[in-house]
Amino acid sequence: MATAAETKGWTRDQMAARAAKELRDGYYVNLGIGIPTLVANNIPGGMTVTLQSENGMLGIGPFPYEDQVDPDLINAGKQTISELPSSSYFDSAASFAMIRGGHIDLTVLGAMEVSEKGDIANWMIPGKMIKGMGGAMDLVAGVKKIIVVMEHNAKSGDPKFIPECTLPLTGKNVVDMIITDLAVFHRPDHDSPFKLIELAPGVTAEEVREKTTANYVE
Amino acid sequence: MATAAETKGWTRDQMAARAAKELRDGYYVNLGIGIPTLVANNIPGGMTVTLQSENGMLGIGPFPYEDQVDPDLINAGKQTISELPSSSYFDSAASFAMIRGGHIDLTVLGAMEVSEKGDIANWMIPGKMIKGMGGAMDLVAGVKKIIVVMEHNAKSGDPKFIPECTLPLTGKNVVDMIITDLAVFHRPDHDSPFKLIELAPGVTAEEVREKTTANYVE
Amino acid sequence: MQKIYSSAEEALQGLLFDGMTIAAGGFGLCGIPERLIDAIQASGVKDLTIASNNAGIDNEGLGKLLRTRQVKKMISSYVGENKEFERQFLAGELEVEFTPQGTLAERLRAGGAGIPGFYTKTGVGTQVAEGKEVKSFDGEDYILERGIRADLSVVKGWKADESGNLVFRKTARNFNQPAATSGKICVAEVEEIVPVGSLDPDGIHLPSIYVKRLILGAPYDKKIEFKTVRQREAA
Amino acid sequence: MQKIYSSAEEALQGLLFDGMTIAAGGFGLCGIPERLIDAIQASGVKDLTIASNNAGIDNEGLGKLLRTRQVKKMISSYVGENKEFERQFLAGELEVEFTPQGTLAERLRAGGAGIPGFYTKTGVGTQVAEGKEVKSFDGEDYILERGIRADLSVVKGWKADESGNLVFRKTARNFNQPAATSGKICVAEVEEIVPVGSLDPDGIHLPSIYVKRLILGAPYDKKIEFKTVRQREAA
Repeated sequence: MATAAETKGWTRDQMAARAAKELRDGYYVNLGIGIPTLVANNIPGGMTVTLQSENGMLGIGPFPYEDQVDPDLINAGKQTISELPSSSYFDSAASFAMIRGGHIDLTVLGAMEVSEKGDIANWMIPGKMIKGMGGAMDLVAGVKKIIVVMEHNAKSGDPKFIPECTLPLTGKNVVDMIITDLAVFHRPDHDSPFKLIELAPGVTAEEVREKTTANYVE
Repeated sequence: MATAAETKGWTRDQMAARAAKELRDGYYVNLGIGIPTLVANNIPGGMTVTLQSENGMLGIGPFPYEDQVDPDLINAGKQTISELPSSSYFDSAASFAMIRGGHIDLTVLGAMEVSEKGDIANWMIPGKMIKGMGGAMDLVAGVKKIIVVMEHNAKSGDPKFIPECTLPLTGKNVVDMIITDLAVFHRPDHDSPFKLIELAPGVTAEEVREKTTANYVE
Repeated sequence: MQKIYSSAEEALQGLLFDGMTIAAGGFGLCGIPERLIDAIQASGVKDLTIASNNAGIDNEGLGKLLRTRQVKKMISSYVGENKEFERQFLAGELEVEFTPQGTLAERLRAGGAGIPGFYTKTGVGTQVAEGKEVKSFDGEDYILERGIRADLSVVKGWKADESGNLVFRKTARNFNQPAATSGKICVAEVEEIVPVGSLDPDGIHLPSIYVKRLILGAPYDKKIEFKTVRQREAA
Repeated sequence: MQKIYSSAEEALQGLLFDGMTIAAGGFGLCGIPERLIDAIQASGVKDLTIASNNAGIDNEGLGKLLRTRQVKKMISSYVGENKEFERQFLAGELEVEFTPQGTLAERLRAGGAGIPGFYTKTGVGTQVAEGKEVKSFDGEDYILERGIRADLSVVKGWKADESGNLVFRKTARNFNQPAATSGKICVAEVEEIVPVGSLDPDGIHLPSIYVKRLILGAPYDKKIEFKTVRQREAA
């Protein structure tokens, strides 16, 4: 079995685990689909973290057992889920009042690009079929802290943390933290530049610099 | 016992009964305090009319029996009431979404003045203590049909249906029908003048003309 | 006042016209007004503008109306998982107004609440802001979004009483509540109609004032888009 | 995460400061956060701006804070039945921003929902419109009203579970729901605290996310402003 020390960079699960370190007791959190969903499996023991689903639920439980599957109980990714004793349901307008109003403490989202100014693009590739932004624009505009979890580079090798987004934006100057398979970048507020605050195992600051076009503080 | 025919003009109860003739089966109605409240006692038999209370209730029941009085169950006049099997409760924002959104069919309100253009003044007398407009401005702005029930003349004898309101307005160009102790005025839309459509027993059109300064069609 | 109709077709009688705007509840295939969508399809009404978070999938939900080309325009936040939609959209046969999910929910609520416009941070600095008024409040920019007042709302509830009070079940509530208020008239289908007095007055999700016509839509064969389960550990 | 505090005083610890804005639930004396009002009074915090539909009556509800001169300004729709209020107001010692009841409810909801401004027909052409932007939508005039984001919300519920999910009872719900969402932090008092899992997830009026601190306020001696009854007919 490979251990983290033998592997260079973080796996998807490890990126999710790193994001989970940003959770605090009592947080209300919205998790995007993909890697962000894995954050739910990494909530530190003894900590109460409540997951919101923007289709109208607070307190998402785990996937249901086969005999508990309920078509009326799905998450925002339209997957079947289960409820918890502390769950509550509400309508979509109430759900986004919560999101837009700044009541959610943290959201973890995937991204195609993040700019050095904190812009995020994750909903549309011109020329490809456009599926729509869903709730992503509302989340990045409304949630208190925005964490992006993404591969450091695209499959083509192109950097994804870049000076200026080339794709249509989901939100402008909204990202607080970026967690990639190589490193973690953070900024304390939306007027400050991002700072490299952590390296994945076996990754050097030079390597990160080489693989990034965005300006950031080391 | 005096009968209606022997009395000149309408009593408060008769004015309420006249207003009740505007009810239709299935209507959702908001009644103001004073004479309008009496409309509830005059709902024609066999007709389902649901009363809304702007503090957050649909389906107002009668006053409670002494042993049913519940401090958590009051109307917008802060009087204790009772509930019906069809009642529902909601918050104040939801209640006024209903009102502002045009979902209430009819409201019956008192007034200090109504102008010939359908302006209404019923919330404030400058120089006197000001209590506030409560929900009156929302009701006249949002409800589909606005009926004013008021004495034709003030105690001083001054007309209350006048060319132009002298008191601060509750709403501009909002009144559809005026029921006084002497007559009924109606207009089919907010661009038309009011028309005298009915006289109370023993009242003549001349008398109404003498006691009114507003212009109206006979 | 009888609100209960014997079929979806009957409940929609006199309400449909070409070029109308319809607000529909549901999220994905969860809580969609299936019976009413079928009846709208059968009516042949066309050039519809439909405000709905999603557009169904191929031949499920609103996908049925796309297939028959009855839809002119969708106001939606997410339209994936629908090949026919994709085909019509790419061919320029179908107009789409992409609206962020929360903005769409609020636009429906606002339209139903007599609010013709409201300001939101959502979409500032993005394509969504194009052509919209920007206003600064306390030093931050917001865009003006419009309320949606639909000609008709079609929604799916769990239980209704005979007076039209309605409750939803779990995440099937979603857009059904705001969509119901957005319409000049709202027609609801439910899984069960219970006598007046059976529902808790403190627990009504959609007060009777909004539900003008009602049908019993059961039995439902509820579809699941992505069934995800976990395994029970062996004892 | 422990949300339950042993007293109103403890629950308000660190949250009060002079000049702050507080949103308070209640309609008349129905559903008012009595214990929290008492603790605010006892704290001596002053120059308060309070958004509340009413201002209590003499020495009941918010009337208590008026009596001790802790209130600088009220944002209310109706302030009758309060002699001390009247005295301070007429003497120019108390500022009042009269807001139509529905506009106030919507301003609180909007503030809590991230909406800094919205348009409404209510008050167009009246004193309420003075100094406000007027905009025409589809040929009709509307005025711009601002959302209210309070520093603190104080509300009264019926039951809460230990995680902070809350339900109200009958017309005591009123402004408590929108006021709760308006505050940067919301403290709630309830008549009963029940174990997690005791409340119906479909029937929660105020989800736990809004309730940051919670106290058991019972027993309550609920006041009635106008007791109106009917007589039982003799058998």
